[in-house]
Amino acid sequence: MSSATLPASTPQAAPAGEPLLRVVDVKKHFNVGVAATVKAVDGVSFEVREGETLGLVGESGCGKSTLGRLVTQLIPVTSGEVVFNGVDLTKLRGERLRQQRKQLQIIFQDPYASLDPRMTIGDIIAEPLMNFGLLRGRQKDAKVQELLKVVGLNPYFNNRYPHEFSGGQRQRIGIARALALNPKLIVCDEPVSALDVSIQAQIINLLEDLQKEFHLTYIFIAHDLSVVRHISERVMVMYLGKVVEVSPSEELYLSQEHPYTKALLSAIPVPDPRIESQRRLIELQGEIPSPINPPSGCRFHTRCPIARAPGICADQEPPLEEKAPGRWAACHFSDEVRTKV
Amino acid sequence: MLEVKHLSTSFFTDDGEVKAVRDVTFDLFPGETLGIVGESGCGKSVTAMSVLGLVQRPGKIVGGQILFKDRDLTKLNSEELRQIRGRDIAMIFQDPLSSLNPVLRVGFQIDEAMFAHDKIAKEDVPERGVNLLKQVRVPDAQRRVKDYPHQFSGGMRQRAMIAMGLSNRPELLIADEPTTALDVTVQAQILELLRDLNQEMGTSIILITHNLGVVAGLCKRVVVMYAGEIVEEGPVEQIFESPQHPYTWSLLRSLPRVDEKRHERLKSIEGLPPDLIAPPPGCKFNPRCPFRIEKCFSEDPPLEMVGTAQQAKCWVTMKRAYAEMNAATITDTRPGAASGVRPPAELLQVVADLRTLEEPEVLETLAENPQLLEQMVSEEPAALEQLVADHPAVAEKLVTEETAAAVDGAAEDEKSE
Amino acid sequence: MTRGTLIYIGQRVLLIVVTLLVVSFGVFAAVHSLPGNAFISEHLHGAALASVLHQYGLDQPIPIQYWNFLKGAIHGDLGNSFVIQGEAITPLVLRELSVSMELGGAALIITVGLGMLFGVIAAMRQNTWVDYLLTTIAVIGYSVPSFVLATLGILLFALALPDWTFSLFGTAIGYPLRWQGTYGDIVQLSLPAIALGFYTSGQVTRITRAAMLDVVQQDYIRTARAKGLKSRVVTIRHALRNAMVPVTSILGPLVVSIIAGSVIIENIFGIPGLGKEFVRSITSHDYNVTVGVFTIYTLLIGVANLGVDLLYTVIDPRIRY
Amino acid sequence: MATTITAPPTTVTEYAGGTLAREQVSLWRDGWRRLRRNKLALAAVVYLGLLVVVAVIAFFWTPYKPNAIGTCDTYAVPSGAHPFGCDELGRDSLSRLMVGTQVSLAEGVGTAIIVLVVGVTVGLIAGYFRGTVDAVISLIINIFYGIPALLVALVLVVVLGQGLLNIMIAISATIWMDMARLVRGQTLSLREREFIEAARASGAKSGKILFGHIFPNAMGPIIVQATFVIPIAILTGAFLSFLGLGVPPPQADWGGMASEGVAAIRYVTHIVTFPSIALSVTLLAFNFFGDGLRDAFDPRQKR
Repeated sequence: MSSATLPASTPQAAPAGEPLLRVVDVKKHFNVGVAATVKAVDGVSFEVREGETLGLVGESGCGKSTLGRLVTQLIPVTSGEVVFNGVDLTKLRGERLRQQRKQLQIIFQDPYASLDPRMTIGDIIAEPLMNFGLLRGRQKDAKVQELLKVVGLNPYFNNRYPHEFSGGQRQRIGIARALALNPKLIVCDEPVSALDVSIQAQIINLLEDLQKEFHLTYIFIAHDLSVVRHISERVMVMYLGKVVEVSPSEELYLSQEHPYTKALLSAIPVPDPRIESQRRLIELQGEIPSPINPPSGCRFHTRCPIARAPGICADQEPPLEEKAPGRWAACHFSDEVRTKV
Repeated sequence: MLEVKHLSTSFFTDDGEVKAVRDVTFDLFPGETLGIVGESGCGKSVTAMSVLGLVQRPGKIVGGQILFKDRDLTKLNSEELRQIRGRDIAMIFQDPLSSLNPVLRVGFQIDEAMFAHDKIAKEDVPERGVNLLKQVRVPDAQRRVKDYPHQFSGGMRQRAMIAMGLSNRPELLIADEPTTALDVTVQAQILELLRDLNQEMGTSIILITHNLGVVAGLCKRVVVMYAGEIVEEGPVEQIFESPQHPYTWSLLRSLPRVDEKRHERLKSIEGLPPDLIAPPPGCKFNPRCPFRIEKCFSEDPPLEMVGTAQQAKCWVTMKRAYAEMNAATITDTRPGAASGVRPPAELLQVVADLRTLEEPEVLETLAENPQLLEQMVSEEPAALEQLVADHPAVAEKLVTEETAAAVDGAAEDEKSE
Repeated sequence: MTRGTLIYIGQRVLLIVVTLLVVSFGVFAAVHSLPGNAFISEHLHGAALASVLHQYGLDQPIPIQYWNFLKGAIHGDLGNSFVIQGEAITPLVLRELSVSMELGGAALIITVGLGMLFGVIAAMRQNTWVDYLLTTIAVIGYSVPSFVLATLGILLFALALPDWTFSLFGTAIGYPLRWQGTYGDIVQLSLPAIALGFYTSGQVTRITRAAMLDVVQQDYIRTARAKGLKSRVVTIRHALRNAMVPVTSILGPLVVSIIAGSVIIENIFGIPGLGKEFVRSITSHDYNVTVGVFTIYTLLIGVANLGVDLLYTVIDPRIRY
Repeated sequence: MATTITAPPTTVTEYAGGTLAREQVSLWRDGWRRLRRNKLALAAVVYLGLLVVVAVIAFFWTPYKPNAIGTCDTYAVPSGAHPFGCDELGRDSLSRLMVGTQVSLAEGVGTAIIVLVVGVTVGLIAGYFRGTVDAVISLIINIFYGIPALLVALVLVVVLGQGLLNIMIAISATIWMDMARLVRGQTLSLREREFIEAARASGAKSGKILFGHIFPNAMGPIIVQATFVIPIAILTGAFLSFLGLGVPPPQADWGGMASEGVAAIRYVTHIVTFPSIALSVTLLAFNFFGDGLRDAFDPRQKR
């Protein structure tokens, strides 16, 4: 059965506290051409509890960025629920949805494209405040300067334009904008992928500091598992629009319940020649299938080293189940992952 | 086999000379794999392009030699250089989609590389094209030579690029960020392929990348570049085990590692890489270095041996830093944190002087010294705040200052990489 | 040819048909609602006028008239001229079309050939005097009105070769020579074709130059050079081929431009083509001819655009409909 | 060498290399700066300024009454009293040229305004609402692209009558699609940009997004396109006049004068020469100005 039947209250139940965000069986299908749909996100459920960082990782085309936009309701869901703070955002339209945005912000991947080139950074950071008519005049300017300071930029830069800043500085501006409304949840959509290594660490540290200072909850999306594992408490792995594994990040490197996760981990280079010389790559067969026409049953079976195809893997979609305390995976043969892969 | 000696390449832009590569010296032995690592804008790609004479206007090699089998490539005319390109030295690039011509068939583009040189007999070319694709593990090669690049996936395109590069059995393959545009699982496959090719065919490889993990997996020797210069060079094990330049050291500690045991705060490198038109005096890394000493602000350190086969370009080096500096503070990554050495005293003096002046004179001084505000922003924010409090017009200056010479510099820097 | 291509062609043909219907009805309704037509003159009054109107079906409501026109048009009959009594429009228009096509075709060859040549040379010599000269010529091309160019040409010919020119154009200005069917004479064709093609060639130069400059900065040009290809091969096989994609995209508008320009040129040189016929018909209230010529032009543009779209798929394999 | 910590810097700031003291310019001022460097465009601006002055003067003063017949001999060649000569009816050509300036400029600018209003409105609607609205508008645009432009203008002038406003409407009807398509394309691509998403995420309303973000970012290309409408409109207007369907006589305009000149070319050449030069230079000036503007605002053309 598909994960659609997961009981809404229990998916990867957060260890403690009320979930701040509950996503239930969310789907997003895009129409492309005549009678073809891309199932970008196809039945995803998860919960995020207040104050935690949930990492979301997967290769290009797995639907992780789409999921981030669904959570923030920048694009409407095809079906499913996004319950934030007890309110189902998918049922809201217009003004009532807009009011929810105060609590729910997003940081984008491309620090060059996400800032309006015609606006000064002061105006960019103040825009959320203006949209909700919160602060005016000197108070607003003071708030902007304070935000600039918080993200480590010179507060007197507020009259400058985005093109005068470097990538890392722009990402800080994007973070300041997201912070302006004192949100509860911030979706970080690949915030460091476009940055250089030395700048990457600055931004990761900044995000961690801000989380402590403002009690933020993050959904951290990236294609780099090392970064995701570093910043998150729990990591969710996606493949072709589906969640294949959810695990606490400390445990993820030590053991995996899904062969895809295992293959992904085996492919990540470690900056240590001794470890690298002993690395054993689990090579996946073929290419990632098209999301227009995903494989039947388990979507990973066409590339899986342990799949029974033809057989159960090709016929039945494995449900996302709790295989061990706090560890969820969608695989018929989780037990074999440890021994055979 | 390849000796690069004191290579300097500059881009002559409207805003001034961007010294993208300066005084770079390294060599490569047959069958060796050499990694060149650094951040964007550090000059690693320009170095590679210089080797093949592919640097385009307004860029130009301004000094040094590139000796390939005892011929100086910088002295060759365009026809001689053309005959070396693709025949003796091949190159593959970062984005395999944009690097393949979209309107020509993949097979044709591979064959074309062979037809351009007479190394492979004409009648063997089509068959060899198919075999090359098989060799780089493109499935169904016989049929796929007739495809256009857009019909290939990212990984397959890069394989086709590699097949094209290998078509004339070159002695050296320069791979410029070959896996940056690819997913990790595909990246791992391409790296395996390169490793196998190096072992089976003995092709030397220069791998240019920003990813230290990739270097660790493929290369035997590594060159670390920063702001157009080599800051450290040596065998991979040695560099990763005991980096001697603070930049290499910081870089290795600023990376989150997938195998990290417990969560620790990353050691970030504060600040930004310098402007290559007007880099800071002394060591180029000094504005960001936690271990700097006074000498770093005035004298540029030479690239010196710091161990067996390992060279670093630093007055301090990590050995000395560990030995002499307070171990507890060595984790503080802020500029000058570990050594406590501030920038030269002149700035403080100037700032003090500024406070005694009247507002028009302050503005005049700032107008005459456009660097001053910038220095204050990075080095003396407290003094700057005080100055702004005293003279509100200075805040205006911060946002309306016109220094025509610096216009568009950053954009050009990015382009030149 | 894939199924998608066939569907695409079907859609385009449908668009052409819709355009034809909308346009012909629009023009039909517009010109027929005008006060006055070719028969209102001193000679025809009252009953006589009414009988002529009835003979041409002009006393019926416009939708009915249009329906009758449409029925004829489907069978290739565009009706009869009002002015030249009883002359069938279809053969007249077809004869004139062949003249216009010849002129337009020659202009198109000049446009594309000259334009691309100039564009490529300008791009290859970017920021040199050659570049500045050619781009300035291009701007002059799309700035100077074609009738100015035409008169300039005539004057130059008149100065250089007084006798010969006079025989060619001297009496021709404003008066149609009795040229039938095709020209057959490249000299006669040259001046009008250049005057017509120069305007559009400026645009082609512009686009080609911009496209070449864009293409030579692409990664695949760097790859081609890194392979050790000769620079001539890089320019022609790799750069020009890709630069032709944007040039193709303006071929459609180019055809429209040339058609519009031909109206002027045919009137200056007295060339008995469609453009001259159109102006004559509209000024002499010969509305059946107006509608007929308009319909033919619209069909021509539709077919040209479809051809350009199909040409696209040949030049750029990434484009599939 | 200091081996212990003295006071570390108090706040974390980024060292910004040469980027901080960079010239403070908005994109507009940046574009204007680049335009100023373009001598040809600058010369064009000066010429066009003079042209406007001439047009204004012609409202109050011309050497002779532009429509007065018989101020001199038929086809009088240029002389001191009549620097540009006279036409078939003995009207002073200079006076008529001056008045013709008004017609050309009015045709150009008036048409540009109509095209701007119609094109931007239609384009924004199509691009922003997408779906059925967009499909219908795109179909209309495509139909218009399938019609020979000058012929439409001819028919419309005949149907509407030969007034200046009607001519402007007729020309607009043939060229509004370019603007509409440009604005539609800009809107479609801009609304997919991340900064628009960012604006929505920070709670901006539709109106704010459309007029606060999309429109300002599309302004550059729109203005450039509008400047190119002017020469096209003047050219089309001249064509109409040349074919005898321009502003009604005896009103002087350059296209009509050139047409009369061509008819008289067997006897004298000055009648066709001056209006032709006036037209050509004016169109050149507008095109040079437009090119300069495009180069200044198109970041890809930046050298």
